[in-house]
Amino acid sequence: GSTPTTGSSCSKTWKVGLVTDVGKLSDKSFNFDSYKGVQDAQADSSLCVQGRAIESSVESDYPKNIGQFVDQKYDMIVTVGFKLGDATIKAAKANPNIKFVMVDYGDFTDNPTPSNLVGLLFKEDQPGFLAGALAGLLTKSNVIGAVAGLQTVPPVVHYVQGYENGAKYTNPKVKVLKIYQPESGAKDFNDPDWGKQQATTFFGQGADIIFGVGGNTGNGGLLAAKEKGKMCIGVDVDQYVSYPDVDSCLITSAEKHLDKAVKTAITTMVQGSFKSGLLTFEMANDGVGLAPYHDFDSKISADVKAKIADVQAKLKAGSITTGVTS
Amino acid sequence: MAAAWRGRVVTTVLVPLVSVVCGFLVGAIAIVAAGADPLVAYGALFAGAFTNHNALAETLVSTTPYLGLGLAVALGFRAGLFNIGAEGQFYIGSLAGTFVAYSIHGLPPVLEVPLGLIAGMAGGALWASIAGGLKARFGAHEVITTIMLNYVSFLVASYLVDTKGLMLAPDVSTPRTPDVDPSAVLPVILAGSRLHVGFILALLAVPVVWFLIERTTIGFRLRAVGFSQGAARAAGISVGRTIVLTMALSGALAGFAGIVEVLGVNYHMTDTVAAGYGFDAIAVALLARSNPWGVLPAAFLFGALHNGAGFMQLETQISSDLISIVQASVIIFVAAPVIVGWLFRLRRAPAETVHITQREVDAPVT
Amino acid sequence: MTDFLSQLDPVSLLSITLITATPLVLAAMGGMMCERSGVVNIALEGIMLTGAFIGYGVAFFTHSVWIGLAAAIVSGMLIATLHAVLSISFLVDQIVSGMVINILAVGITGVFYRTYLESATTVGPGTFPHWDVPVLSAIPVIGPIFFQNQFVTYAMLILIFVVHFILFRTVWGLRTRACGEHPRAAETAGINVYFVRYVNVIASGALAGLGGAYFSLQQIGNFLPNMTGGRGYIALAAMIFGKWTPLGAFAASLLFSGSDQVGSRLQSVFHVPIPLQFLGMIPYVLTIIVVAGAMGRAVAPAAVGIPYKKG
Amino acid sequence: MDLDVSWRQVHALLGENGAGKSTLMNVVYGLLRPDAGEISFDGQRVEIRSPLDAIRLGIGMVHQHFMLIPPLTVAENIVLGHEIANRGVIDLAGASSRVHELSQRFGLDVNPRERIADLSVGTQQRVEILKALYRGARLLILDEPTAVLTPQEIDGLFAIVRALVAEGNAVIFITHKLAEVAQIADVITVMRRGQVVATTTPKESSSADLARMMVGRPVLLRVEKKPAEPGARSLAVEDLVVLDDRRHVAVDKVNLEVRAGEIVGIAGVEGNGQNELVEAIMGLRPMKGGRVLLEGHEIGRATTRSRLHRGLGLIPPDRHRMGVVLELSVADNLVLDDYDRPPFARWLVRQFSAIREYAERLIKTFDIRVQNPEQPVSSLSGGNQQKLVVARQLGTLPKVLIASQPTRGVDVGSIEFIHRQIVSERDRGLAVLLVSSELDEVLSLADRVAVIYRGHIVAVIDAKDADRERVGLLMAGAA
Ligand SMILES: Nc1ncnc2c1ncn2[C@@H]1O[C@H](COP(=O)(O)OP(=O)(O)OP(=O)(O)O)[C@@H](O)[C@H]1O
Ligand SMILES: Nc1ncnc2c1ncn2[C@@H]1O[C@H](COP(=O)(O)OP(=O)(O)OP(=O)(O)O)[C@@H](O)[C@H]1O
Ligand SMILES: [Mg+2]
Ligand SMILES: [Mg+2]
Repeated sequence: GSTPTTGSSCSKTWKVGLVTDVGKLSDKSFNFDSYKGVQDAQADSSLCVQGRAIESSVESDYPKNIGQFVDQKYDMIVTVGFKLGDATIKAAKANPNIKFVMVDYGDFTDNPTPSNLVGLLFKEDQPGFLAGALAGLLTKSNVIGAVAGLQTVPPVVHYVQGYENGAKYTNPKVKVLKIYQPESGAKDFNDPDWGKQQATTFFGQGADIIFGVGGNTGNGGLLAAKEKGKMCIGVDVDQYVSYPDVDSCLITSAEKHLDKAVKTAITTMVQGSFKSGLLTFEMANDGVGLAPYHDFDSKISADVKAKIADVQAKLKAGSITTGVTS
Repeated sequence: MAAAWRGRVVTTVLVPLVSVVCGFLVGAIAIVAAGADPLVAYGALFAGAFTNHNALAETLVSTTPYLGLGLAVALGFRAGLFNIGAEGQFYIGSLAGTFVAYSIHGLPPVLEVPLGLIAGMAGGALWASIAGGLKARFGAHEVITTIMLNYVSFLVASYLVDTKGLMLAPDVSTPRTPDVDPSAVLPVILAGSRLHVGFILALLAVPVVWFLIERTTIGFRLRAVGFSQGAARAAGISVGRTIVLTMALSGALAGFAGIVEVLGVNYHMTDTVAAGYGFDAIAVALLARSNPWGVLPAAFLFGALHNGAGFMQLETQISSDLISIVQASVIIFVAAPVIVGWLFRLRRAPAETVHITQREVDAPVT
Repeated sequence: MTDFLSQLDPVSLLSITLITATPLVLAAMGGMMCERSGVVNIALEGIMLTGAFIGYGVAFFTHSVWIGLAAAIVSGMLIATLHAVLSISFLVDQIVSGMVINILAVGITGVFYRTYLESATTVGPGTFPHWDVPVLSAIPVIGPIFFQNQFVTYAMLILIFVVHFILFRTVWGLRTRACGEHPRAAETAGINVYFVRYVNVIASGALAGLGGAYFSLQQIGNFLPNMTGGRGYIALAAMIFGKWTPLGAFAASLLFSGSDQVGSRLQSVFHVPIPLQFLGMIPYVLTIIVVAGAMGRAVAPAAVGIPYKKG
Repeated sequence: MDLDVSWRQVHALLGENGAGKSTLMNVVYGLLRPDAGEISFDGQRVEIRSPLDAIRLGIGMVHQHFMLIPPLTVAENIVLGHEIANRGVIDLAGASSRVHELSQRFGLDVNPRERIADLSVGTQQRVEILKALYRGARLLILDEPTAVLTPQEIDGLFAIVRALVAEGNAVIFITHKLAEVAQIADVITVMRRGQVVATTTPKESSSADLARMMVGRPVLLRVEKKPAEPGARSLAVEDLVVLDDRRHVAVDKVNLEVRAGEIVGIAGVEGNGQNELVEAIMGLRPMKGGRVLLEGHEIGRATTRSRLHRGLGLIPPDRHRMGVVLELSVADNLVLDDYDRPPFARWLVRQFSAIREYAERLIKTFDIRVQNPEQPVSSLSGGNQQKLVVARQLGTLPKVLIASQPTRGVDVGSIEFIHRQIVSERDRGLAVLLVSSELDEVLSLADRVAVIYRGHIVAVIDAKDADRERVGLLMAGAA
């Protein structure tokens, strides 16, 4: 759906451009979800947004693709993934009239943040922790697994470590099997078959819950759980909606609302409330969380639900930490 | 004589030109099938490649690696070697050059830049020599070995860049090597753009490679081996050494392309491997009909396509994979000039088919 | 010890190895039919990708994985026909032609995935059902490995024997091998070399197309750009490693996919800190060693790669 | 052109190399399409579009270069294309017994289960003939069938040919050897440059007549030369052992010496180790044992390049594979051995004016017919290509020349020229090792004749004492 919905009520069409990293839009992960935020904003006729994306194929494309939007006088440019960090900061400094949104990057520590740049940072360890806490309570075998994307991508690691710590928090006896996908170019975040086989291996080791973290690769893990009648936990978005094929095994999803965050950033611009700096999405501001239990709502005991609500409250309040340092 | 000359013009200019046009026509069909207007799409492609702000400079930036890589593959073709490994050599060359460039400090640019370049070329050369050596010593077909070595090189790159204590920069949030010193950087030659000295170097590589092939004894040796290993051997030319040398030269050019990309554009390397340069390089060399001068327009075309693709996607939201369709179609028409001949009734066009695979497979040379 | 065994879980290891070897074996046998008749096929990757895409696309719109399967095979045959036309009739260098198809496949699947499938978030057509073979599937060890699979894996297992039989026991196989070794001799024996090569190239497309269906219709129930991820090249390696025989290719594929699985297990179950990159190199390095003749020279059909010109 | 072949006859087709004999027969066998004209068979006009059409008519052909598939068995090769099969599945047992039966009937002794790669050339030829008979051939075309046979094997073949004709078949027998024609032919057609110049019989025309018809002018069938005046030992081979590609011993403890000013000819049926011997002497193939001495210096470890520079010269047996680079220019080919030495190169840069000057000189001296030195060698006729190879070797004034099949595939005029060059260089002190499968060439050119059989030099005979019969027997291993 690329036709801009410029209704008559729009005095100005806000042009929002998104630049992917080399993972491309089809990754069912960072790029896909971020662009969904742009598309959602476009679909929202009250915002008068027209969104476009450019996919990068090599690293040196990043500055250039950002430049394409700059040249077209876009109002806002969204860059996805920490790999575009350097290029984004540089472009932001050079183009103070354009708003920049950086997804998954918050490394402004030694740079003064340009006033037109906002970084979206997610505490993935928190929903990971919560998902782990749930898994720890629901596992019957005391073995759970996580099938993850690249270890070199920090959010992936945050999710997994949070998951592991969360599970041990509610169930000290639990054993967590985890595997990260080996780097291989085209298959990064895009190898569901591999993810599926890893999950199957974990079932052989007694696991009964799989957390799939890492785009299509993680989705493979979910699929395996569905086929083998095990439980599974989705990631990033409520996968009950985004990946209905596996709804029957999905107990919940560890959510980081990339799409909502991106849409929020766009909305602040449209409404004139854009603020630069770091937007941290965490439990405390409901920026991350756990998706509904959906089909499992009736199968999960009230006791478990209460415990999870308790953990969530404590994370919110900061009275417990996930033990994950980023 | 005049007829022969005209024949040459037809094969070296007209056939590639018509092929490019045909390739775009096929691409247009795909665009229509994908629900967009080919005129709009190609208009955007053109604008993105040439007329937008800085577009031409960016096209030249994209052209730069294709020059080195296209020359690398073309050089191999001339010796009858099918180097599918340009991509791997590109990475290994980048790694070696980057390592040297960020490790050295305090030297003036006139020293540091050449050291980086030399290390990059040496890395590519060594990596390519593996395939060359295996062919010379054991008769292992270079197509298979270079394909396999490509994958190995990706994994080597990922290992080196992702591992603490190796090439991973300390205190960075993304896996990448440290940045090279400013004194190792190839300076920008067009203010306000990213166009850097590396482009000039890559341009200069064209006549250098041409001279090497056509005017030097090395080039003669290489062509003799490419045409007839048996005759070359009987004339006392060491086929094995020539194969290794050719692969090394080819790899050096690919490594050159890699390190120039680092020193001119990125200043560091990441573990991200998704370029597909190796295949593009073959396409460039085929389009150039293995002639170094032909690499010039061919690389320019590929640079323009690569650069224009972004704006085309911006305007039409067609996947940039469309470029692959155009490229593949162009190669089809170049490699099968018969089709062009039919289409345009250039019946007299003495468009011989491109032949790369060796005429004779000799026993391993010891 | 028992702990080690239960951690190793050999039955599941072997079962997964067999499953993940499926597309490798199929594509390798496709490459084999092709190369045995004298045509190099480095287009396996592109053919599989096309098969995966078309198979899924058709299944998506018809709601039938079986129609999708047929489409995957037919599309593989069609794109292989392009390889045949270019390399046999137009005498295009076979490696160039194969490479073109790989690039083309990325382009076509990428563009049309974006246009027609990417935003579809409804439930897909699903995957082939799991079929347990009565009686046999109950055998310990053997049963779970061989007789509790899905269609493409069963087809692969059967096709190993079919292809072996065709190549080495039938008239067609003899003629195929003749065309790959000495096409001129075959022609003087009254064989239409072009016909034999065309049919074999197209057959290779059918096999690789079926291999493509493994990805989208057997394992995932979805299509993703580039989802074959270079397995076509590993299949090529398996074909060489297996010395151009179906059983050899089967063994090589098991070795490659097995090393992959063992590598993962070392990380996830045994926590052995071997960098995964090194394990990932195994198939490629093994292939290089084999091509270099260290494990007995792999002898390709003599005429493979050389376009045949009549007269 | 016209050609009439009758049943129960051996029809010899005679002509120089390149006269068009093979081309004509390829048309008859459906491998090539005629541009004009027609073919009748058994009085019917027929159109032969493919070998299959030819086979259906009962035409069989044994090609000059055998059409056998080395890794397949005899039976598989014979039945290929006409398999005995049961619903697509080959009946190899049935095929074997069919082959056995046929080989019994015509006295063609072969084992159907053996792989072609393991057979001798003579046996392979029998397989080829069986192949044709298996397909029901009534007209059998034999394209230069004797080129690879010993005189004794030739007699065996002739017996088979006569048996075939006696059964009512017809045989077209292609050759350019006059003696064979007299022995076997009932009718002779002589071709020259693609045209029939005469149809005659052995009784009507003598060998000299036939030779004149072939070439278009009287030919000297013998080489004129003075007796040799051998000097010092130039090339010596001691206890040389060389392996072939399959790692079998191809040259077995060979001792040989060639003195300055003499021509030593090596006679032997092809495939008895000649190529391996030559390649080992040139450093193109590793030696397994023994020594090679050039003017008393051991060169066994030297590279080909340094051997060439030290005064060895080579005319390789296979012009297209080893002699010339077809795609390069005449000038480039003339400096192929010395392209990187002064004056043809300074440092790494080639010196084109020096190369051209040198090339023009050689072209004139060796009478190479070219338009200009820059034209590619592929545009030269075979004879001129061979003259180019000879010019390149002799142009560097070597001390020893290894001439392997120096006149193969070359027209008579060029043969004369090349022979004269070799002899005159000998007279100036060149040592020549001549390897040829043409016994006549060896006998007429050599001063001493060495006979090679299965990798052994079985005899070295002075040219005066060497007669066809004796050498032929030695070549067959009857020592
Ligand atoms: N279509 C063609 N047009 C022109 N010349 C051709 C054509 N086909 C073959 N020739 C040439 O015709 C000549 C006849 O070749 P052919 O092989 O028939 O000779 P031959 O008499 O069998 O010689 P040999 O004794 O060497 O076998 C060769 O020079 C060949 O290159
Ligand atoms: N298929 C062909 N089509 C056209 N021309 C051909 C073909 N084959 C060979 N020729 C040309 O025919 C000419 C004769 O070739 P060939 O080597 O057979 O000559 P030849 O009759 O043996 O001559 P020579 O007496 O010098 O040995 C050459 O100029 C060659 O380029
Ligand atoms: Mg002939
Ligand atoms: Mg000739």
